[in-house]
Amino acid sequence: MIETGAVAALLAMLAIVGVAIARIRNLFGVVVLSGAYSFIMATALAALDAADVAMTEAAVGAGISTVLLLGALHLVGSLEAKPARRPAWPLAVVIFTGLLVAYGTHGLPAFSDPQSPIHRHVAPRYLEDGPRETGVPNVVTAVLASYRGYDTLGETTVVFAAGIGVIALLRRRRRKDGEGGP
Amino acid sequence: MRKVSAAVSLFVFWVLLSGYFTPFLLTAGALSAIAVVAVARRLEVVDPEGHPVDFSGSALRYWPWLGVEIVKSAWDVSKIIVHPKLPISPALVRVKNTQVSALGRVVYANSITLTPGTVTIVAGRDEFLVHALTRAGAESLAEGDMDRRVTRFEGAQ
Amino acid sequence: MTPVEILAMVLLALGGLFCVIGAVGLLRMPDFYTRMHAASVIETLGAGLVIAGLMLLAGLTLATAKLAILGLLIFFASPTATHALAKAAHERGIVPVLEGDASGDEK
Amino acid sequence: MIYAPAIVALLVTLALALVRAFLGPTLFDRALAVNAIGTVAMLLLAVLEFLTGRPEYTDLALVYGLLNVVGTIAVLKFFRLGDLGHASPVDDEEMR
Repeated sequence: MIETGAVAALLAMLAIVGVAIARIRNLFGVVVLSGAYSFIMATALAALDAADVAMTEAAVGAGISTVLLLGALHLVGSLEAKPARRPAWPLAVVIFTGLLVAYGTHGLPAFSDPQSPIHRHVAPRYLEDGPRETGVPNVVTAVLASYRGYDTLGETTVVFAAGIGVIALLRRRRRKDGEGGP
Repeated sequence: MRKVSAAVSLFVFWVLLSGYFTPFLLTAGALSAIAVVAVARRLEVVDPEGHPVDFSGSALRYWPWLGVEIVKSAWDVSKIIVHPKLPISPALVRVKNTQVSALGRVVYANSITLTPGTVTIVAGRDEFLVHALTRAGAESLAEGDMDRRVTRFEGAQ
Repeated sequence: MTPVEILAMVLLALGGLFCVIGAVGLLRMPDFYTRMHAASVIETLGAGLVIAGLMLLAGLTLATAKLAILGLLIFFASPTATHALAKAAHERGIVPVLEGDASGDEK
Repeated sequence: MIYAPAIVALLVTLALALVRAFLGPTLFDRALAVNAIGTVAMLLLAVLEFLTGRPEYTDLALVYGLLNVVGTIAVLKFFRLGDLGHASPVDDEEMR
């Protein structure tokens, strides 16, 4: 009971933070608030028993994206331009999409329903035989690093390549700065 | 010596986080700890500042006193917050410090910041610029009790 | 409930109470520097009591050790972050409201 | 039952700190509020993990604590130096 209430309160706060982020014109404020958003989001995810997703949200949302967004702010300046016209049409599209998504959730199985298809396909085998077959104590790690090992290898390769690309791009810019400046 | 103690602390931390005691995982943890220390050695961060193991003895005597101070001042600040009139008298004061080492000054500055009601704004060589919530808090800091204790803590290594 | 649980509940509730007090201070205080003091109530007494309560519930387990590390982390990191904030604000020229100034007069 | 008062109190704290984060008025007030939010989220997480009966997941709270510090320091370093890597002071007009 208290758990459901806590999750509801956290989600309500998330909605409020979202609106505030959309309304604040100072982009520094937006970056700082999005950090708060990530912390609350990750807490909500942890309350919903998704510890690994919460970990990722905290690391990516509150950690690296704050740093990346600040780096971007350095390039573009910190004040958001006033919108040229009132965004009535985009707002309608967003509300429509939101309603559509909300309608779509009715087709999903109930939260943490053990009979839902996703819990009956390969999950039981991972849970029951994972530790014996792979020797890894954590189920999520066993799935990612053993059952889907090649998949994960591909993903990490892509992320690694992207990281190298970003570093290469930023390096170049900085050197140009050094030549032009004092 | 310092490297060994750093590696042991890292390994203990690994065991705490993993919570598994199978030979394979313990070996992996030990190797990771050694690898981290090896990298840290190349980065030259395993120094008295990065891993101040020499302080642990005197820290055990200083921390309880600091803990009591923190509770006392946190209680005072809480009373001020819930007081309907909000009786604050903020003050900026310069506080002399008598520590000789940089680490001692860091400990003193952080101790000031950690006790609610006082925050170190600028930590200089011989004096700190401190913002205090109340005049009384600034005065009790100026008496220098904490300063003397930190200096003793620093000298005890 | 066992006596240990009751004690833990009291500690947790007290910690929560001090967190709320700190947050109220965060709202009531007139300027940035005074708000910092309110926030440090959350980080010291509030966090400390909550962690102590949880440690009491966990008993002698790995969780207690992790909570102890969590406490140490707050103990070491929060003054650093607070000091960094204060110093940055000071260098940016944010002037503290002092006792002699018109009281409660904020921007 | 044991955790209810603490959870409610921490949620209230979170909401109040959010109000300060919205109001500002300076960036530092916001950063201070978000730092406090990080601490409270960390505590809330630890309590929630005990509530759901999995106290060994306190590691998550540890990660939060570390990231909170990293985030705050990054914001402040950026704000003081104008960059995350090397020291290059920027003029005040741009930062305001």
